[in-house]
Amino acid sequence: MTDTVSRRKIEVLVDAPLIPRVTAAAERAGVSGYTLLPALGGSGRGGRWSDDQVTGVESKVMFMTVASAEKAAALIDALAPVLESHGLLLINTAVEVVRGGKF
Amino acid sequence: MTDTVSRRKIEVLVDAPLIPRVTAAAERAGVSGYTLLPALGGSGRGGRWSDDQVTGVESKVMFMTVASAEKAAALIDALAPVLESHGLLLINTAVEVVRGGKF
Amino acid sequence: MTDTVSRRKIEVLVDAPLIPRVTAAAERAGVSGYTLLPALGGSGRGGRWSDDQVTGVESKVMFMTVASAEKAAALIDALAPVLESHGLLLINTAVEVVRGGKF
Amino acid sequence: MSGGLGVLLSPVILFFVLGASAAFARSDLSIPEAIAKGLSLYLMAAIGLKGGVQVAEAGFTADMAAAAAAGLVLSCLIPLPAYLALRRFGRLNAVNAAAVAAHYGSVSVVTFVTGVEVLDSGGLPPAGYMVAVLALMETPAIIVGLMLARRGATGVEAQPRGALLHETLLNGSVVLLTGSFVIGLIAGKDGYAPIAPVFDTAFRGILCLFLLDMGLVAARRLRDARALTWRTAILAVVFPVVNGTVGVLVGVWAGLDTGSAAALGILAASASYIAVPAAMRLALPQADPGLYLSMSLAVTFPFNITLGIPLYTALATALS
Amino acid sequence: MSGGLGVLLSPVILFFVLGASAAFARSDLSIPEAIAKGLSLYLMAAIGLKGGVQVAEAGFTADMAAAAAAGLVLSCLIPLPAYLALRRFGRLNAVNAAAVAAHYGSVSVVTFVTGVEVLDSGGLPPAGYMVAVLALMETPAIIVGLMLARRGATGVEAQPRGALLHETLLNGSVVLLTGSFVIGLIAGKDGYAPIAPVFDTAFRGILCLFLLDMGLVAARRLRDARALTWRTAILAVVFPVVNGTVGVLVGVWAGLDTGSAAALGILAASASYIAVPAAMRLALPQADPGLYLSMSLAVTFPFNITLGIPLYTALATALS
Amino acid sequence: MSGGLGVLLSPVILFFVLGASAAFARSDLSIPEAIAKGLSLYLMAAIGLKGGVQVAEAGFTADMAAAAAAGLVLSCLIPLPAYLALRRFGRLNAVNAAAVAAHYGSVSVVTFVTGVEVLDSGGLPPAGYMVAVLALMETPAIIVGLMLARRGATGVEAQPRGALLHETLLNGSVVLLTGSFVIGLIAGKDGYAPIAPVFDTAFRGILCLFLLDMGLVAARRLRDARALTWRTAILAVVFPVVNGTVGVLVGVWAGLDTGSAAALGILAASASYIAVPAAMRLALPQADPGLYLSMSLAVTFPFNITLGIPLYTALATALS
Ligand SMILES: Nc1ncnc2c1ncn2[C@@H]1O[C@H](COP(=O)(O)O)[C@@H](O)[C@H]1O
Ligand SMILES: Nc1ncnc2c1ncn2[C@@H]1O[C@H](COP(=O)(O)O)[C@@H](O)[C@H]1O
Ligand SMILES: Nc1ncnc2c1ncn2[C@@H]1O[C@H](COP(=O)(O)O)[C@@H](O)[C@H]1O
Ligand code: NA
Ligand code: NA
Ligand code: NA
Repeated sequence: MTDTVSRRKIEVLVDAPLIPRVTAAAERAGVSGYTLLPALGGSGRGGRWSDDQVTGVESKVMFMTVASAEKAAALIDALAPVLESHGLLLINTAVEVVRGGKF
Repeated sequence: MTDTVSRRKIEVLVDAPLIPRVTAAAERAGVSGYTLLPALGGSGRGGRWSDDQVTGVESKVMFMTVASAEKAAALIDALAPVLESHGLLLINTAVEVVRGGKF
Repeated sequence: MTDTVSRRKIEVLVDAPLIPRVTAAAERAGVSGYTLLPALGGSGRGGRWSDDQVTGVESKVMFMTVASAEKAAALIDALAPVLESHGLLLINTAVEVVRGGKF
Repeated sequence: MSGGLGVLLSPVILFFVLGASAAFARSDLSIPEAIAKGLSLYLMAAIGLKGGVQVAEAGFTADMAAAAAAGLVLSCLIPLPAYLALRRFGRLNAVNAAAVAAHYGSVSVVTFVTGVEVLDSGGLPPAGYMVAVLALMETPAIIVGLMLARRGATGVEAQPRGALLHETLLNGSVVLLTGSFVIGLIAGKDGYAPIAPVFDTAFRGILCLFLLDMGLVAARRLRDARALTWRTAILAVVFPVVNGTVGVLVGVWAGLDTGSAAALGILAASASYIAVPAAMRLALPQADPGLYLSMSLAVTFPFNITLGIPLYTALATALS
Repeated sequence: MSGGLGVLLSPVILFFVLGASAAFARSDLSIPEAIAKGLSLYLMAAIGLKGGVQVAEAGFTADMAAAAAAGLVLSCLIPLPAYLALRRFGRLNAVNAAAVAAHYGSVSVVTFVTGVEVLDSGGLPPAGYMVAVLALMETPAIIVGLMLARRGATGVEAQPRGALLHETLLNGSVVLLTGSFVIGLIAGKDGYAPIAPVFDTAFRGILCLFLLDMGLVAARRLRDARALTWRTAILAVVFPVVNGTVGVLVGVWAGLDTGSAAALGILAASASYIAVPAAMRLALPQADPGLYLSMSLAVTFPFNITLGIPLYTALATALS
Repeated sequence: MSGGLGVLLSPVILFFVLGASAAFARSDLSIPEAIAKGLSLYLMAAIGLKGGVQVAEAGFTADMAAAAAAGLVLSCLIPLPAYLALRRFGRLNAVNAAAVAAHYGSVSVVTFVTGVEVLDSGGLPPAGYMVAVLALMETPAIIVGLMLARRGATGVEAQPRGALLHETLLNGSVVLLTGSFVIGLIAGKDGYAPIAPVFDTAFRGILCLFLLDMGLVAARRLRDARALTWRTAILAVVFPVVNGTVGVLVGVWAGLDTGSAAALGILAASASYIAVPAAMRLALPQADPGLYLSMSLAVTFPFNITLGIPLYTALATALS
């Protein structure tokens, strides 16, 4: 059996122009490993959107990181202002990760 | 510490031509917030597929929504016919979300 | 209420050139259903990357499969060598799936 | 080398062969999906414009009405014998047989475009209105196919008819083709001139790149085609030969010029892989997409591109 | 058909109409985002190069300085009356009014490109330096808009100014336009010749395809525009008419030739949907993107493409 | 301005500089990945076709065999001294040194394409068969690099040889280049004519757009290059100068014409960033991709595009 450890997976749906701010906040919170995943569109209180590379303003990207519970909490705190001002969706899931070379 | 609440994350892998029907079912079930994520390919009992924008028929998209347990149950019931007829994959995960402006 | 069963969701972030090896390992472990999701970029101990289709070497793809606990364990064991050599991220989450035509 | 099998050595066809060979050899050569989609939209806009400009020049003629009627009838009737052959010889169930039959009643834009290229370079340009015939033939077969499915199989749900009809008639490819045709009609030769470098001069080169992709796609599908039996594979060659012959005969009989009769044959012989599969996935989810895509895209399409088009052209030339 | 409303029947505009019609009819026609982005980058590079080559030919002139000054002043001042109108007549709050006002002070590259096409084919080519004026007008309005927001509303955070200024001035479209302009200036007519087939001969055809996409995008947005009231919709038509008229007047008064004065009118009339929305989303998250995109992209842009450009052109012709 | 450093002011190179400047200034300018990939596939098809058509015209010659042999030998031998320099002067471990050495033995298609453009416009067109030499040189260095890694380091697993060889020889770029070359050979000048507007006339303009992207990519990589020490950075400039000189000398000695000798120098000087990185990521996962991509893409590639190509050209002109 391969060894696994408990971690938190944090997913944040971020407006494309905001990505640099989110990754900077992550780095400040000590989270240096993350992955960005594309999104195609969606719907919320602000109406519908779909990925739009010409104006660029409506594209959103899923920021995803796996971190220990403490680091995850620190990240959420660091992101609090931008979550608030831009009303971003943040999802926090309990996961296990395999101790490859990675953790 | 930022405040979090428990929710369900529902993910459904949907054939591209079916998306309007799935989002319509979601809206009928009272789920107005959702995000669509792209998929590249995969394999299942129906064989392999890969994203193919020319014929369009084999593309699939991940419909994702975070909702309360009751709304999630209502959504799954609303989707039941199309899950059945098209044999779609539906994943239901326990998550926490941050109460930004969002929930 | 629609019937659900407990499963494991395994997500592995795979370098694009390695995908055939990962899917082959999955098939050897008896996992024949999986989905590939695109990724845009990220950061880790090896520095930053972003999807790059010209050289192709830095692209990564999220391999995702939902399987029973035993099959998931078998898959993780089958992937162990490549997880080790390439230091891949593997995430293992408890999920529920709806018994559509699928499971 | 202007006619017959010499066509097989033109770059357009050779790029198709290159793509297919790369896929069979399991090369990782691949064209980004967004590019392939972009190329296919370009081809539809270009062929639509060209047809419209030609009709603007030639005016509306009796031929045109004859060709339109012939196309409509072929699209409605071809599914019927196809359905029977698929059930009897192909041993398919009613739903699968109906879905496949609809594909053969409808048409393939790329096969048509390639056929026009071949006819043009062989000195037999089809009339511009054949583009309108192409657009007319895309959808009727879908409705016939669904009627066959409902007859043959119990448990095929009554779909929301209106929705499906809407989705079918306003399918992106139908809209772009028809729209470009109308733009060509309005703009005429003078309005077309400034955009001709993109839509006319560049056409063949871009077709090369698109057929490279289609070669990859068709061969990958053939390689992974579990759903294909030898019976259905045979039908996927017999259908184009028979339908193409019928199409040429009808065209000649309706009084079309040689190029247009050949083009009608090409349309009849071709099988859809854009509008129809999408409609079937919605309306007949019980049908197996692996089956209908394998037949139309992995067998019939390559057959038409390489052997079919010269065949129907030769037949039309012989008969008129 | 060379001037006036005959322009509405050119393929460039007809493709825009086709896209819009397809979206209104809820067709699934769509152009991959990567292709649309690629086309827009191409248009910026092409228009920048063309302007640079023309300036390399014509040399730097006093006109050029006058046009630049006029453009800068327009970009800074247009937001002020717009803001007042949006607050009073449009009934928007201060933040939304400021965000929308910034869009109207800035410019739309595609409107300009389409305008240049129309002017060129009407025999009134604007001077090459108008591309530089376009680049100059993209950003000042953003700063004015943010100042308005800070005045009118409490709770608008002091943003990291430096970061925003950097993001705005180095916005991809500004960089590509300016950079291509400089390349055209350096390369001159001789250096441009070997790349002219792509950037010049193909320009109109590619503009057709891009406007097809813009038609789809604008009409989809109009269809889903919950944020648009009849008051803001009216302003989205009044603004271009007023600003365009002012732009033409300023251009004529500053001594520009007819084509350039018309181009200045087109710039003044146009509303940004690339640089400004991105800056606003960062700096004024409280403002509603649904509102400013609907006004600029779903109303003002189609108005300018179809009716506005001929209007400002006619005005410039009448006045000079 | 036809030769020497005047080349640096051609739009093709200026677009590269524009891309690099934008990335250094941290502009958000970016070209969609699908477009960049599409452009690179286009360039490979175009250069392959062109070479094939030229060989179809000129016939097979003894020169061709000499050039092929020279290319193969260079690709196999260049990694050996490079490996030693990387270990001794560069202070890399065996695995990293071997991986980097393989990159310098192999070739860069874009460097070659840009070099051919420069040679063509300087009146020194290389022979068409140099495209075949390019294809031949892509893969041998990979095998030499892996042998070096296995010698120098323990714990380098015996890879499934067959699989890797297959992946390398059927790498998409090798297949497309070779396939297009063969298509050009079959089609000849007459078959090529109808597709020449896309593959020939448009070539330079499209190369501009692609080099804009390469400038962005190279500069972003240089900016983020943590793995680069000053020692490896120096080697990334010394390698192309030395290998390029050797390549030109071998070319002249083998009796090639001036343009072809310069092209052989360009090939020898260039470092792969398509076929080799992918193979190394598979076969030598212990090697650091940050290192080999930074050296080949962020240092050697820009050096060759700007200074290297004129240098090797001048050398070839002086020697023949
Ligand atoms: N409950 C939800 N589940 C999934 N995605 C959501 C949800 N709510 C909002 N979103 C996403 O977040 C975006 C912005 O939401 P809003 O701020 O409510 O407009 C939406 O367009 C969706 O893509
Ligand atoms: N166990 C699974 N895990 C993840 N994705 C799956 C699984 N089973 C099926 N899929 C996805 O669902 C698609 C359709 O499945 P199927 O209906 O079994 O052909 C497959 O092609 C996969 O992309
Ligand atoms: N903690 C993490 N959370 C999410 N993604 C990660 C994490 N660590 C690494 N990654 C992803 O895995 C890639 C390779 O990681 P590394 O091997 O550490 O460079 C990174 O570039 C990220 O895309
Ligand atoms: Na047919
Ligand atoms: Na304006
Ligand atoms: Na080399």
